[in-house]
Amino acid sequence: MSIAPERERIARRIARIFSNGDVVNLGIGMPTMVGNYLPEGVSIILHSENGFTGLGPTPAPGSEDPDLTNAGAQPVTILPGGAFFDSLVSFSIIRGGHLDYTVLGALEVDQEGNLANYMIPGKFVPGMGGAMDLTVGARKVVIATEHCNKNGDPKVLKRCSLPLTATREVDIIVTELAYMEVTPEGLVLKEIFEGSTVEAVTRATGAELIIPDEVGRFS
Amino acid sequence: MSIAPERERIARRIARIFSNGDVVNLGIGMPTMVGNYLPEGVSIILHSENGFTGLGPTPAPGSEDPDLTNAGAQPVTILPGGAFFDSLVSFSIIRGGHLDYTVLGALEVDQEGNLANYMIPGKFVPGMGGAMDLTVGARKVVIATEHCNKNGDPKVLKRCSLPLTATREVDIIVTELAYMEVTPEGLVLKEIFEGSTVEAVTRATGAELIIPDEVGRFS
Amino acid sequence: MKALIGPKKFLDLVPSSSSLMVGGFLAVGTPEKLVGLILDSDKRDFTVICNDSSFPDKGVGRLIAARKVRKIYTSHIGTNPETGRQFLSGEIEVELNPQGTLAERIRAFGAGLGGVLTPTGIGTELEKNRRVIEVDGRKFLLETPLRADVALLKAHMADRSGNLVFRRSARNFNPLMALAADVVIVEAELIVETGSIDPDQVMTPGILVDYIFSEEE
Amino acid sequence: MKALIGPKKFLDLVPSSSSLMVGGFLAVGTPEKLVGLILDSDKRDFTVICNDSSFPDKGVGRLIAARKVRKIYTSHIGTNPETGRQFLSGEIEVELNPQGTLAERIRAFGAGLGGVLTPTGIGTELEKNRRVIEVDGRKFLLETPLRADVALLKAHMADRSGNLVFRRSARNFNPLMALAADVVIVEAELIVETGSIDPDQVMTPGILVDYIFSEEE
Repeated sequence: MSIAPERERIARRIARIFSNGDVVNLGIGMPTMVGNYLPEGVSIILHSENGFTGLGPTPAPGSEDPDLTNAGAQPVTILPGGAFFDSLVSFSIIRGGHLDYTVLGALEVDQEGNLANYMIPGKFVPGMGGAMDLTVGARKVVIATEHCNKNGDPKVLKRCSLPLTATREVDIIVTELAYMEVTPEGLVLKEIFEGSTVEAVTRATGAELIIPDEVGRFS
Repeated sequence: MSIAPERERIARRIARIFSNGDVVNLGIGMPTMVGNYLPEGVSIILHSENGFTGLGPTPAPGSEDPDLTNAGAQPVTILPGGAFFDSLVSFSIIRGGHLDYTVLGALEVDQEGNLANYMIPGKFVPGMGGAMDLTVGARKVVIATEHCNKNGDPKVLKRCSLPLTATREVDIIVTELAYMEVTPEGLVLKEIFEGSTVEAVTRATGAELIIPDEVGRFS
Repeated sequence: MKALIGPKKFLDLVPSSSSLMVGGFLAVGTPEKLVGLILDSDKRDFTVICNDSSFPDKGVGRLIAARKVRKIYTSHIGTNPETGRQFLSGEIEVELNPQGTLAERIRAFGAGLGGVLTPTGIGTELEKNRRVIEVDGRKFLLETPLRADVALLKAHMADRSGNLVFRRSARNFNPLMALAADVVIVEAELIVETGSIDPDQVMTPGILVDYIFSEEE
Repeated sequence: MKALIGPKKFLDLVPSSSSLMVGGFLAVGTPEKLVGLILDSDKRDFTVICNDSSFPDKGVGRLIAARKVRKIYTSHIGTNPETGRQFLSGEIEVELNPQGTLAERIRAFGAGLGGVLTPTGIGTELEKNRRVIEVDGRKFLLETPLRADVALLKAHMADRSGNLVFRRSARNFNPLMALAADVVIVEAELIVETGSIDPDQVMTPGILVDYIFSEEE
């Protein structure tokens, strides 16, 4: 499966957030890729909201189990140490604060930590699935998103305009250009892509960014 | 285990209430005995609130399993077709209306279907255990009680004076003297013990009894 | 012993306009034989409660594609373009619930609760249709119970007493729905004698199940 | 892999005045070794959350008899005369909850709910200390979440990843408490390697467990 270098960069940076043993739910799409880029020595436990922990890699062709899929209905495996449970327990784990992280995509995300990722009224109404619960329940919410949409408009905004998935729950935003943290003071630009500049990132961002004296670099 | 004839009579009459396949929770004490008097051809499924269905008889001496007890901590068995579950599921079954009957004892019970069976303020405060949930949740609530207390005072009253376990939930009251049903019109004397009389029962009862033209007899 | 029912008796239990809870997550854990029987019948106008609207050719998605569903309570319709099309054209009513909220609402009915207070949805559009209740200074949405006339479950194994074992991620909503419908019908891959399943390993107690589907009946 | 802890480390995790959820129903399913270690220590003034106060010589009943419990949230104290005596003399605080309500309150915390609405207790003394909320003309008590600093669980089997299997009626409150405490410690009859338990048969997922007690540590 080929992957655009920008998306790989996002996944790679997010993968470095975790500590060994963290329990993480990765949303469908780009977030799913994060698991492929964990640093040496860091192993995390993936939670799949359709009902298990210990989500493992895609099975070899021919050995798929129709009863074992991820939340996107793709055949997967379960690793030793994993466990199956029903949807009630799955979301008790999510809402009860038993996940260390969730990684989700965004249509829009803003400097107050608000997230919009489940509908565009009148056009695109897939539904929230587990995203509202994940955003509210996980200890830390990480957003994986392209910095701008296909029209070149920023997705990181002062204030979301689309219907919200949750309010003030986002902690970290990672794009192909920037690693940002939502703090009580506002949105802090912690790191930028090594091939970019603070000015370029600021220009591509719809939010007010707090620029610390030292801004890190990631590749 | 010897049993007073009055208590056996109560248990025997209650046992005739059930239909084949009913799911029943029997409270600790006299209600537990009901299971011994089921009519030929009637088999019921006993629910034990500490976490299983298919409650079976006391095991043979020496074959007790310390992990398998009833809600009174006595060693029991599980019958084929039974299932274990946790306390949450056990009380979901109770409160969700999945029990056909519960049989409970009483300190007082009244003509409106109110029950008091969990405390005497300042004197006896064992706690309600599962009784409040059982009374509210079971489809039909059957009270098994002596007609009068040790002082000879009636336990079937116009209005309970002790703290209530639940309001207006009792459906059937069975004593050694009478089989009564709580109806929207009031407490109906459906049957009396064959060795007694309507007058004697009425005299021993603190509630207003509705006496139908035909009052049955039980032995 | 639970009654084994065949296709004819099954269809008698799911009249047109009834409400159906259907187990499954993107059709994994959905009783496809039961769905197929409804599909091939003249029954229609169902209310469906299901995690998602699946795909047009799978699970409850097939019922939607065949226009047999009038309303669906679900958390996600993005995998079935037909649901979105019928929704935008007004042919089907869709009530979107967060997935965890859907689970809690089904469980609330099954467990005899009047509702649960959840933080999910606070500050979102969901607030418009829900009561907001404050506890210790924190706001919650009051989510009320969801029930159905019939629950259609898929199990890996059922014993003749109705005890169920689910397999892998096909468990999902099935155990919750077993408590939340008037009539509970299970389609199982294996039907075994009572006593064949260790009572510690039962995932849905048999007392909650009314009928076991069997093509041989 | 979960940390295996011995008696010394265990006692460091249960300081005086901390709140403890303890699994078990009349001591069946109670981790007696862990209770025994607390009993033999100088730790005291605990708040205990447990289905019942057991017997004076068993389970949490032993802690009460040793006057190590300041407050207990429970559904039943009738089997332990010492609890009743201390309660009437004011030495111990007892908050009685209906058993199903106790289960729901523990679960509510574990599942991140702000509370649940229950019909149990309507029309009783319990109304005095609870908010009454009406839904569709029916009254319910609002029951709020219960948490603890530490949960002490008893399992039949634990694998080294913390996945638990309970046995027979010793399951009771244990799986609920696994979600409702900051630190979850399990005493297991058997400790097995990761991978020894079929993931379909796990009753408490390992991610909820923090420590496994082992006398050999």
